[in-house]
Amino acid sequence: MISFFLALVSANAELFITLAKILLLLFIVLTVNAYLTWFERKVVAHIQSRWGPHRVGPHGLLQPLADGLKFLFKEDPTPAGVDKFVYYLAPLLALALALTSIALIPFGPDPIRLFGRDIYLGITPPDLNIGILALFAVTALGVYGVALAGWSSNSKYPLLGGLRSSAQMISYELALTMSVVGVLLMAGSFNLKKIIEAQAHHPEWGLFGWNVWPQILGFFCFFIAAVAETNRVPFDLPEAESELVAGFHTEYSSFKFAMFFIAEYTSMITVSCLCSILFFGGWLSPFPAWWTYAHYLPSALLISFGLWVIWDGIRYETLFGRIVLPGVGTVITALGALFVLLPDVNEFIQAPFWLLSKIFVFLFVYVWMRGTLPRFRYDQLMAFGWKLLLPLSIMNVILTSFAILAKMQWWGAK
Amino acid sequence: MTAQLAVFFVLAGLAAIGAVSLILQKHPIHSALSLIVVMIALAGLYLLLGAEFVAAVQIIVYGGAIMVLFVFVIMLLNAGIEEHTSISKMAGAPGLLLVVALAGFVAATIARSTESIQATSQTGELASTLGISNMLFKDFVYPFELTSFLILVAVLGATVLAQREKS
Amino acid sequence: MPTHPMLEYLWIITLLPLLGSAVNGLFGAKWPNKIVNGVAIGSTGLSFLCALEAVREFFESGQVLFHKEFFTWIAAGNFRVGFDLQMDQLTVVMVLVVTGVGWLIHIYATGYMAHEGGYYRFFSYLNLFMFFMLILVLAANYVLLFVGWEGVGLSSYLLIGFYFLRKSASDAGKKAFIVNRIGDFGFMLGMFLLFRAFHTLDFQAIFTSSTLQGWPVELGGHLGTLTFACLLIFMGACGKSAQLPLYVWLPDAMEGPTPVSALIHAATMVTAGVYVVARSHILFAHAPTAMLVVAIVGCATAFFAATIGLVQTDIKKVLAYSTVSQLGYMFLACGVGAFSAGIFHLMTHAFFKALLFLAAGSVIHAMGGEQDMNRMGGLSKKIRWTYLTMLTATLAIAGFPPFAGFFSKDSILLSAFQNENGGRSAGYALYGFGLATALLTSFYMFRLIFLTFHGKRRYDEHKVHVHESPRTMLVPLMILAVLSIIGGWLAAPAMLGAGPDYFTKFLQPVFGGSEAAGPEGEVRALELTLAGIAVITALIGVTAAFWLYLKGSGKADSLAKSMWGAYATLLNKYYVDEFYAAMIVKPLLWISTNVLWKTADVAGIDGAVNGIAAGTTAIGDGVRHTQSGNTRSYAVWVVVGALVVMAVIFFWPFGGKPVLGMLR
Amino acid sequence: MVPTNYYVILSAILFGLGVFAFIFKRNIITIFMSIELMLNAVNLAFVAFSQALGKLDGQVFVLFVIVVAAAEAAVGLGIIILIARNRQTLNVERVNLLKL
Repeated sequence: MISFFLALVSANAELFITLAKILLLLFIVLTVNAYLTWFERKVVAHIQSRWGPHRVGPHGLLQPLADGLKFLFKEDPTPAGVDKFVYYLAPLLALALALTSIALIPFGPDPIRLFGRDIYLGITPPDLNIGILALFAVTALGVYGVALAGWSSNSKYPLLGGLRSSAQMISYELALTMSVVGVLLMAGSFNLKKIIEAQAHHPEWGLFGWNVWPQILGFFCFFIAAVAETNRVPFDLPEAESELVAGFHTEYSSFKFAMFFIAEYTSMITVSCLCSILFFGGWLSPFPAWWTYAHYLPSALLISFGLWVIWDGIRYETLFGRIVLPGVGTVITALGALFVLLPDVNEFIQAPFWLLSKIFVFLFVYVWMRGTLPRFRYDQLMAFGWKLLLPLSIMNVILTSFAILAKMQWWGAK
Repeated sequence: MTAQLAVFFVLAGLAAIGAVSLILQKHPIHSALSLIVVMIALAGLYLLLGAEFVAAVQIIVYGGAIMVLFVFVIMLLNAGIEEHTSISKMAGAPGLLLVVALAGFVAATIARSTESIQATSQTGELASTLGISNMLFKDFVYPFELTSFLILVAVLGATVLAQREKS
Repeated sequence: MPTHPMLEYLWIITLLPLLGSAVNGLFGAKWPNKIVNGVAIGSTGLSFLCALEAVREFFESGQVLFHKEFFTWIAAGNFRVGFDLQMDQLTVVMVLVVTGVGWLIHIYATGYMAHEGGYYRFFSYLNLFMFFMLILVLAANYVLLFVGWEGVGLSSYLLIGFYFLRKSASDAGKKAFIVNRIGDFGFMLGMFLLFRAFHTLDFQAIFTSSTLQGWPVELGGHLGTLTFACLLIFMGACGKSAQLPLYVWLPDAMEGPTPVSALIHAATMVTAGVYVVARSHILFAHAPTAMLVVAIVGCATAFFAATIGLVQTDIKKVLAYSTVSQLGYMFLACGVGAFSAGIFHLMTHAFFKALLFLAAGSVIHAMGGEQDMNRMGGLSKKIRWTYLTMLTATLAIAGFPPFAGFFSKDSILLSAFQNENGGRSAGYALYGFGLATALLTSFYMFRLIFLTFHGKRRYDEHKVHVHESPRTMLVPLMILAVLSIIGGWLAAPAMLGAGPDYFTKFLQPVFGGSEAAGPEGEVRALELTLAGIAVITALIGVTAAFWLYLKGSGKADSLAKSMWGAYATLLNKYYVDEFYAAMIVKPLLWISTNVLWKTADVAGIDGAVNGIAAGTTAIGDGVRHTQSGNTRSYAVWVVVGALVVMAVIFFWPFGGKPVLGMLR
Repeated sequence: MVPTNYYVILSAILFGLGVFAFIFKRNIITIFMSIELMLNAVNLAFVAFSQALGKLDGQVFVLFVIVVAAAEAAVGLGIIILIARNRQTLNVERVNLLKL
C-alpha cells in the first residue's frame, strides 16, 4: 500500500510536488488571513485606543480560530427567489480567483533542493513569461464574484453594491494597468523575476535602485487603484455598512460569507506582493550588497522578537498565557539561532524574508488607512478615478517612455 | 503529443458547450456567463497555440472589461427572462436552414484553405510578445493609431448616448 | 520684337471685337450709352487700325502670303486642325472692307439706335458679328472658316430677331437660321469630301498639294469628286449669300434694325459665299461643270431678284432684292472665272449698298419709322444730305461712270461675254441676262429715288415732322459716298488704256494668271463698246422710271392693271414662300406631329419611361413586405447575403480568388 | 501537436452557433453577445493560422479585433440602454418601428 503510493508519487513527481505546494500555500494563506483579521482588529483597536480581541487565548490570539469555527458551524439560509446557480457560484468564483492570483506570485529567486529536485518557492516557476499579465487577467475577473453576488441575491442593497463594485472596478482597472506600464517599460518584460532583477542593476545602491524612486507617481497611482480594486477603505463603497447594509454580501452568511472575506484579504495580500515586487525590489535586500552582516538581520530580529515574547509571556495575567507564550517565544528564538548556525539556510531565507517583511508593511498600511480614512462619495470616487488617477498614470507612462528614449539617445544604454 | 490533444479537446468542448448554453439559457446573465466560459476556454486555446500575449489580452479585455460591461448593463436594466415571441416569420425554419448552410460553408471554405497549410511544427515560441510589439509599432503603426481614434470616437459616442438630455 | 508684330499677333484683330462684345454683353446693361459706344466703336476702330497696320506690314514684307498657326485646336488621328490665320491679297481686301465698313456702320448705329431699348445688347451682338466675320476672312483652313461661317449665322440670327417681341422679327430670325442650316449642311458635306480627297482642310495644303496638281480637270459632264465638292460648297454659299433656291430669308431679314441690314445683309456677311467660292477658285478651276452651275445660278438669281425688286413698295425690301441680284452678279463673275472682278464688285457693292441702306435708314429715321415708299415723296428738300448721298449710291449701283459700280459691273459683263465654258452661246445668254438685269436695276433704283424724294409728298405733314439725321449718321454716309465714287477707279486706267487694271493686278498672286493684266487691242475696243451699251441700257431704265413714276403718276397703276397677272406674281415674289410652305414645311409639320410626336414620343418614349416607373413601383410594393421592421428577419437577410458571398467564393469556377480577381 | 484544421473547424462551429444565436435569440443584449461570440470564433481562426504559418500578423489582427470589439461594445451598450429607456423592452421583436 505504502510502497504503491510512493511509486505513484515518484512516477509523476512534478504533479504531486505541485499539489503539495498548493496545499501548503493554501494552508499558509488561510492562516495568514485568519491572523490578518486579528492583526487588523488589534491595530484598529489601538488606533481607536481600545484593547481589541483579548478574551480568547492570550492577546486574543485564538480569536481567529473561534471565528473560523463560528463560520463553519453557523446556519446557512438561502434567501427565497435567489438565482441558485449564480448565488452559489459567486463566492466560489471570488475565492478561487483570489487564490489563483496569489498562486502566480514567486516568493524567491532560487529553488531549494529537496528529494533531489529543484523546488521553487511559489506554485508557478518564477520566470513565468507573462507573469504580470496573467496576474492582471486573474484580478480582472475578480469583478464577477462581487457583481454576480450582488445581482443573484435578488435584493436591493446587494444589487446596488454589485453595481457600484463593478463600476468601480472597471474604472480603476484602467488606472491600475496604466500605472504599471512605467515599470514594465523600465524592466522591458512582463516577467516578475526579470522585473525584480531589473531593480538590482546596481547592487551597491541598495534600496535606491528600486523602482519607487523613478516611478513614484506610478507607485501612488498603482497603490490607490489597487486599494480600490480590493474594495478596501476608503473605497469600500460596495459594502458600505452605513448605506447598504453590507453591500453585495448582505444576503450571504456563514461559510459563503467567509469565502468573500477570505477572498478580500487574500487579494490584499496579492496587492501587497505586487507593490513590493513592482516598486520595492521584491525579495531584494534594502541594503547594499557589500553589507554582508545585514544578512544576520533576520535572525537577529527573530531572536529579539522571541526574547520579547518570552519576557512578555512570563508576566501574562492568565495561567494559560504564562505557559504558552514563553514556549512560542523560545521556538522563535530557536529558529533565529538555527538560521545563524546554518549559513546556507540563512542565505536562502534572505529573499523570502525581505519579501514577506515588505508585504507585512503594506498590509499594515492597509489596516492603517482603514483605521484613519473616511469613505469616498460615489461621484467623488468616479471623478477621482477618471479625471485624476487615469490621466496621471497616462502622464506617467509618457514621461517614463520619454526618459527611456532620452537615456537610449544620450547614454546609449539599453 | 497526446497531452496537447487532450487539453485541446477539453478546452474545445468547454468552448462549444459554453456557446450552446449561451443559446439555450433563458436569462441573459446566464448567457453572459456562458460566453465568459467560452472566452476563457479560447484563452486557454491561445496559450496552447503559444499566443500567450493574446491569451492574456483576451482575458483582460474581453473577460475583464467587455463582459463586465455586459453584466453591468444587464444588472442596470434589470433584464429578466427573455419573453418568447415569434413575430418574425423569417427567423423560423428558413433561418435555421440558412444558419446550417452558412456554418457548412464556413467550415468547408476554411478547411479547403487549410489544406494548403501543412501544420508546421510550431512549438509556440515564447518570445512572441516581443515580435507582436515590433509588428504592432512598426508595420501596423498606422492602423494602430487609427484604432486609437476609433476608441476616442467610441468614448464620445457612448458618453453622448448615455447622458440623459436635460429637459 | 518680331519684324512684323501685327502679323505675328494677327489674332489681335479678331480678338478685339470679341472683347468689346464680352464687355458690353456682361457689364453693359447698367452702363449709360456713352460708355457702350466707347467700348463698341473703340474695339472695332482699334481692330480696324490693327488691320491697317497688318496690311502695311504685309506690303512691307513684299506681299508674300503670311500664314501662322497659333495653337492646335483639334487633333484626332491624322485629322489636324489648328487655329491658324493667313494673310494674302484677297484677305487684305476682305479685312479692310469688313473692318472699315463695319466701323462706319458702328458709328452710324450709335446715332440710329440712340432711342432703342437693349442698346448694349445690340452692340454686343454687332461686335460678336465682327469677330466671327474676321475669323471667317482670316481663317487659313476650311474648319476655322466654318467656325466664322456659323458664327456670323448666329449673330445674324440674333440681330434679325433683335426686336424679338415682334413675332415677325423672331420668325424672320428663325427662317434665316434654318435656311442657312440647309446651306451649311451642303458646306459640311463638301468639307468631308475635300478631307477624303486631300486628307487635310488647310487652304495652302490643299491648293498646293501634288494631289491637286495631278488632278485631271473634270470636263463637262464628268462629275468627279471635285465637282461634287465644289457644288456642295456652292450650296453653302447659296445659303449664306441668298442665291436662288435659298434666297428667301434675306428679304425677311430686313426685320432687323437698318444698320444690321446694312452691315450684315448687304456689305459683309452675305458676301461670305462669294468669298468662299473665290477662295477655293483653284478647285473650281478643276470643275468646269460646277463653274457653269455657279454662273447660271448667279445670273438667274440676279435677273429673278431684280424683277421682284421692280414692284416692292417697302424701301428696305427693294434694297434687299437688289442686294440679292447684285450677289447674283458676283457669282456670275466667279462662275465665268472672273474672280477678281467678282471680288472687285464685292468691294464696290459693299460701299454703295451699305450707303444705300444707311441712307434708307436715315430716311426711315426722318419719317419716324415709315418704310412704305407710297407714303413718302418730295423729301429731297427736307433731308438734303441724305438725298445727295443716296443719289450717289444709286448712280453707282445703276452703273454710271465714273461711279464705282460702273467699273466693277462692266468688267463682270465683259468676262461673261467672253465666257467659253459651256460654249459661246452660254456666254451670250449670260451676258444678255446680265444686261437685262442692269436695265431693271437702274429702273427700280430710280423708281425708289423718285418715289421717295421727288413728286408731291404723300404723308401727313402734321403727324410726321421730317428732320435731318444727326451728324453721327451723316458723316458715315458722306465717307461711304466718297468711297462709292472713287472706289472703282482702280480699274479705270485699264479701261482708258492708260495702264493695267490695278485691282486685278493686285489680286493676281491669289487668282493666278487666269486673267490678263489689262485688256489689249480689240478686247479693249470690245470692252468700251460693251460699256457704252451698258450705260445706254441704264439710261433707258432711268428714263422709263422717270416717265412712269414722276411724269404721270397714274401711268404705273394703269400699267399694273393692264398686266395684272404678272404684276401680282411679282408682288407675291413668284409665290416662292407659299410653294416652300406647301412642299416642305407642311409635310414636315405633319410628320413631326403625327409620327414623331404622337407615335414615337408619346407612345414610344413616354410609354417606356412610364412603364419602367410603374414596374419599379410594383416591384417596390412587392419587396416592401420583406421590410417587416423586425430586426431578427433583417438578421436573416444578412445571413442570406453572407451565404451568397461565401457561395461565390466557394464555387468560383474560374480559378483564382474571386475577390482579388474582381479587384484586379 | 494539434492540427490546424481542428482549431479551424472549432472556430467554424463557434461562428455558426454565434449566427444561430444572432438569429434566434430575442433579447438584444444576448444578440449582442452572440456578435461577440462570432468575433471570438474569427479570432481563434486568426491565431490558429498565425501559428500554422509561423507568422505573427494573425495575432496582431486579433488585437485589432479586440480593440474594435471593445469600442463596439461601448457604443452598442449605450444604444441598448437608450432603447430600453425609450421602449421599456429588450425584446427585439417589440422594437419594430423600422418599417413603412
